[in-house]
Amino acid sequence: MKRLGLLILSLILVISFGSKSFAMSKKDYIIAGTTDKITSLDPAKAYEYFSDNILQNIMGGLVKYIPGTTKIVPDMAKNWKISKDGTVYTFKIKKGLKFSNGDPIDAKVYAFSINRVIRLKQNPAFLLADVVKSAKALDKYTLQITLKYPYAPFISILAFTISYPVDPKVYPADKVYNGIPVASGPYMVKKLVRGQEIELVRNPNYYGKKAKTPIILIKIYREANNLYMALLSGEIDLAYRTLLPQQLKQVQKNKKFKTYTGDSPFIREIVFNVKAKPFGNAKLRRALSYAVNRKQISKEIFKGQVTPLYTLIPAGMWGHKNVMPHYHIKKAIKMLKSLGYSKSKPLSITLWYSPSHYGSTESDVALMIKNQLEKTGLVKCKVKYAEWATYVDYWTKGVMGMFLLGWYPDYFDPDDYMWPFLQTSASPGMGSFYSNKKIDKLLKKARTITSIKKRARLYYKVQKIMAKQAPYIPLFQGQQHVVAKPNIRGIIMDPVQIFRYYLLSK
Amino acid sequence: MLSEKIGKNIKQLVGDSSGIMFLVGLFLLIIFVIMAVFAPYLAPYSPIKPTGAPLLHPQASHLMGTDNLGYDVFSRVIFGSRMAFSIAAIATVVAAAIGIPTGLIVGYIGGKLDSVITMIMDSVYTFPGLILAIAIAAMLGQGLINISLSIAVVYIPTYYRVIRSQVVTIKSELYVEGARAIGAKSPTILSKYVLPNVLPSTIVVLSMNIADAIMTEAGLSFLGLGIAPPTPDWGYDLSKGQQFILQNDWWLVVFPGLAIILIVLGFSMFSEGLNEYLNPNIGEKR
Amino acid sequence: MRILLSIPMILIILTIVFFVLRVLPGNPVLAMLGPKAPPEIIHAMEHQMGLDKPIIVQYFIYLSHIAVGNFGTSSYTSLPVLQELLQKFPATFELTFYSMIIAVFIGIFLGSYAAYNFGKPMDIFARVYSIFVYSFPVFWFGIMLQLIFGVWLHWLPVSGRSAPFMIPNHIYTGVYTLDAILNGQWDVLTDAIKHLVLPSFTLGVVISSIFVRMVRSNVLLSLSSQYVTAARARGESEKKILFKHALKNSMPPILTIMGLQFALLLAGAILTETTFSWPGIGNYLITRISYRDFPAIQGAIVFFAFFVAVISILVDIVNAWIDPRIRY
Amino acid sequence: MSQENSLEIKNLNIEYLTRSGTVHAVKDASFSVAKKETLGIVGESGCGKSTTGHAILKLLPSNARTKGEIVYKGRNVLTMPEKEVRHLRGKDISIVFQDPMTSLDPIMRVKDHFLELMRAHKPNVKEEEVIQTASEALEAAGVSKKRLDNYPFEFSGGMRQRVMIALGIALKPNVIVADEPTTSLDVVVQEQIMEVFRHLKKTKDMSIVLITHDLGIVAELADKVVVMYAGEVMEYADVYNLYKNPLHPYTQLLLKSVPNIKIDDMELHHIPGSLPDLKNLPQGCRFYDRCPFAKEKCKKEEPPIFKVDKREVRCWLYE
Repeated sequence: MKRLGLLILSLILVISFGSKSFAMSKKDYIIAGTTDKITSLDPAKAYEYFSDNILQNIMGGLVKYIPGTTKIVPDMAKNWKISKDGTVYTFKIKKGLKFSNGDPIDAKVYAFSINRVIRLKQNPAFLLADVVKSAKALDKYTLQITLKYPYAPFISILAFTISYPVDPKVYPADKVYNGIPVASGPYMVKKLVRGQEIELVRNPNYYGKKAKTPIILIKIYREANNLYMALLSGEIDLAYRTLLPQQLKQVQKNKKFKTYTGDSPFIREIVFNVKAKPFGNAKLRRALSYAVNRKQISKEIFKGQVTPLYTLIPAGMWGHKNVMPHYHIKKAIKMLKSLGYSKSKPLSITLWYSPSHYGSTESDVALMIKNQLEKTGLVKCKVKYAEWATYVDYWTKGVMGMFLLGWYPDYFDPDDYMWPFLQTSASPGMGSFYSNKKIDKLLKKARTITSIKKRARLYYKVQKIMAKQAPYIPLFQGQQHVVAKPNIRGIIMDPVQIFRYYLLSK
Repeated sequence: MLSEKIGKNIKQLVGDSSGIMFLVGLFLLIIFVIMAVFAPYLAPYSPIKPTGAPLLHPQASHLMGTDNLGYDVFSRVIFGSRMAFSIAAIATVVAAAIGIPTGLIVGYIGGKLDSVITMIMDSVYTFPGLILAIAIAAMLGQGLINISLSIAVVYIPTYYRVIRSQVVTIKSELYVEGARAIGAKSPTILSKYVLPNVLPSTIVVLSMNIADAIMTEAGLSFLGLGIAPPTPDWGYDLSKGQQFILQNDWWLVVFPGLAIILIVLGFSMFSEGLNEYLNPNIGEKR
Repeated sequence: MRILLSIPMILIILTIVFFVLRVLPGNPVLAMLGPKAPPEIIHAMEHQMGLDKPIIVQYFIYLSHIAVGNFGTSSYTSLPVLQELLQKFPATFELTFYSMIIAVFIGIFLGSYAAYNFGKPMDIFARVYSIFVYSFPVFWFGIMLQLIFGVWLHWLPVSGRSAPFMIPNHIYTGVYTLDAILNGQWDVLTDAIKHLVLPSFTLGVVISSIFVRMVRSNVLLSLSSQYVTAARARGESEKKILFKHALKNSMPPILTIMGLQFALLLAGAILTETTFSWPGIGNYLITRISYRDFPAIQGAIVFFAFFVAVISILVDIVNAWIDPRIRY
Repeated sequence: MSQENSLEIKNLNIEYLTRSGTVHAVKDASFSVAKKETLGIVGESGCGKSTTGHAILKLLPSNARTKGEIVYKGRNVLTMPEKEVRHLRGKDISIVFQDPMTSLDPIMRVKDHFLELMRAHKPNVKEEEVIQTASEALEAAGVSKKRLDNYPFEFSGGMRQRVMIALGIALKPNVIVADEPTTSLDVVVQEQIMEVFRHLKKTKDMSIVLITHDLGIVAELADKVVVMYAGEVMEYADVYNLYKNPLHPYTQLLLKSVPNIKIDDMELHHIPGSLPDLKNLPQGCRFYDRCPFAKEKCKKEEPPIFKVDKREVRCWLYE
């Protein structure tokens, strides 16, 4: 016993007089906190927000978005030419570009990277594989990409992480790379402890403006509660993705923190499987859409932190038009009655959701919609859930007739909010199985022309048809929120939702 | 004679600590049983409909406040007892219905079958039950029956082991030998001689298991593998309430948590007291 | 002997889990690739993962792989599962180790003092303690501690293993308290201990209820034995009788039961890890279940089974060390 | 009685509190043990003789309640602080138990038992000294000193009892209580153990309290005898007179009905009637049920101790 006491005492002494592990000025680093998790930092595999966002800070591509806008400008490409038929893209690449390890970045590297993505067939590969016929280096600084068909949003895809170049000397051509990424952006990864933290340091070989803060440490928390506690305790300088609505509301009143809010291109919707009974009936779908009170969902569950949405194209994007009917319960009741439903013979349906994929508010959303539909007195709505993997399986097999889904764009173009939802060959992937020849024609046409004005007009037409048919009930558009200590500068709420750690300073 | 015996037993029950424990446990259980049986009369509101503004503090109209959708917490706690009892009952009954006969028969037959089944049962028994239940619950999906079944699987070995080991001892005892000698058939021996001798200890195990099953269910619900909302369930409400704990909405966590604690306490005190009553304490010999 | 018994245990658990997971509805490849993936890519992936073979063939392939330590590749991260598990395992080990110490400490002291003071207030306290604590859901207790010591009092961190920049410079074992000492980073050590306090206390206290009960009844049994009276008749002091004779003689059964309860500890560890964002195998398992990451789920469960087996072997070794009758 | 007493028991009363009632195990027992004297306590099982023996070292379980005095060196052991009693145990008064199989700690070597014994009384004792003392004691009890490093499970029952005796005599106590030391051993071994006691009685200067139901052993070894029945001392006399002329009807029956003069439980049932329930004692004499000379008074009143010559007897016959 005595010996144990002595041991503890000496341990305490050693600890209190021991050396410190790191000595840095407080200005040298910023600590961010998140609840997101890394899957893979190989651009060929990364396909969810956080991994992509890290890549956006440690890598670059041919083109990039101007921070805070949706405007695309050249990055590693000096300029490019598009053939008249819109299928051949020829890029001139800047000279003297280097990876963080000193290896050069040139046209060969780009051709290698694009072909590698297509060969590896990972989750996001279809973005390139579906349209790219070939990619080759004409000379050291000239890259030629040939498309299978003219495709207007292609430049947007090039701004996405899937198109980032990787070092052929490090990344195997036929395998996903799991090591520490070789950087081409403002930062490089110094330390990666999965599920715990990621340390980013300046990339000494970066060709652009160097990152404002030498070190960014991103702490990963399991859930919003942990993130929030870390924020309140001062452990982190900023919290990005994702605090719970009630926590955000509370922290907004807290003078010790500053909250930044911006629109997110993320949308949520109810999907109807039009092949499943009784959802094949457009009138019934419309009736239900009248009964959904988006404002209540936004206000009570999300504390106003989402924006009600009445079309699939989010606000802030060209082509957006709120076309769907707003909440009108009397109309809903009238339509349901005209369809033959009554209090004694109500419409009996099941609403599905997935409990964790869209955060812990999801069950509340499902329950609130259930309650809203039942408020008509003519609907009996059951609520069921399935874990994500099962959920995906269910909707692709058409098991679920009515379910909640969300959409985060792969590239920033209205096409990405219309085609996957409404085009005949794409809609089964959304679980809707909706098909409309007129819409198919319009969407195809919108892909081949480049004029934004003309394309926007085509999308308006599509949305109008959609409003009548209601194969989806769009619910709301997300917002992005950053809560930071007041001394943190450089936080930009980007419409494309690229969070740029390299612009942060304090 | 009988009344005298009962009187003496009651006196003994109240007389010492294990008796008190038994009575307190019984008292708690009776309260929960009343809650479950008379839930519709006791609960002021429907547990599955919004009945007020969201996140009301405990107050006269909502004794335990409301949750973020405006559901009445008090009503949900009361109705939650039904869920706890149903799951625990189904799980233990299924486990017992499989474990007891298997243990009886396998223990009685013995031989290779015995060693194989016992090895399988022991493996499941040694393995962390919750982890197995998680895997099975994930497979079966939501719902009362499915959750109960995944919990039941975990407890089958418990019954099997208790019964088998007793059967093996009883089997060699004289009166069974005697019964066999006079030509009784195996089923007769099992049901007439072995089962009655094994049952008392089973009752204790059963009661302890119910407490365990309620805990496991709460754990599954907490991990998001339990009962689908809006069905009132303490474990789900607790995990949901955890999201509001930093806003000091303590009532969402405290009340369902207390309900779980008290019912588990009830069952374990009840079974502990019962156990000591059936197998008097070794300490007395000291 | 135990080693031989452990292999079928691991095998049986593995078999159950393998088939249970295969019955789950849903396609892991679809979950991985998303609904937008074209069928030919899905088929290619299924082929690559061996999912197009008959289930029984998949089973034997899996067994042969496990036998040589190949746990497969995670479908979620494409990392080798064994590598992921080995990275997570030290966290689980550290948590369970310190929880065990706390539980054993409470169990032995409270349990043996209760037995020694049979029927007295100390004994009643111990019994009330064990029965009360047993009724605490681990996660509920954890939340309460987080609330009190983290949110209200700000004494201790409430989640994770380390504060920013407080991961040991060089990872020797992955057990942060040990690595910090090996590195001589004392601030990292303090930080690691601070982060360990609440989770290991939560788990330790909840598990201790069973230990208290068990130690109490076993020590009661030893105390009533003749050799204890004999030792007393030799003039041995009561304290020494309690610890040298009664407790030491109760150790083999206690350790055996503790070994069995280790399973309970692991189950509790899953809930504790999720409550405290502890980046261990429990957390890993729960996360991967929703992604239907078969190799990861199976790997984690086999790992747990393996862990349980190792502990039971360890219990045997310690028992032999205590009890000469087993040793010879 | 005789000159100087090492131990004097006065009006010893022992009760056990149990869940089902109070057990009156010993009532008003008084006797004494002189220096170098051997006192035999005889009676059938459950008569309180072992309880009395254990009470001498204050080794009763916690639910026992005692009254009266056990005087050792002028002080009452029963009221002595626990700490002081501890120093008596093993050093001044030691005990050998009935069951050698369970009396040794299974996880300690023989040497450790001696170490423990001696450290308890002399904390800084050197190991060589312990080995020296232990060897002598073992030798005296007929065990080779080579076996000091063995564990209990490596010994036979008889050898274990020898070890227990060696432990009992190692510190040269004034009194050794032998609580049925041969009962659980087989006949051959019993004889060997008795041989050890004979040897001890001859060579060592200590008083022995020999608790047994073997009347032969008592006849051979004891100087004085206490006969107990149902918790009471029925007769207390020197061995010669007791055997020659038993006064109490119980003693008479014992000596008569048991030709090989051993009280075994089985044979005792030959005496008609049964032991009274110690939780629910009769009003009168406890031997009433079985006594051939029972009269009305015996049923109503409990007999006190009557002195007949230098002997004591609890029977109305000697009023």
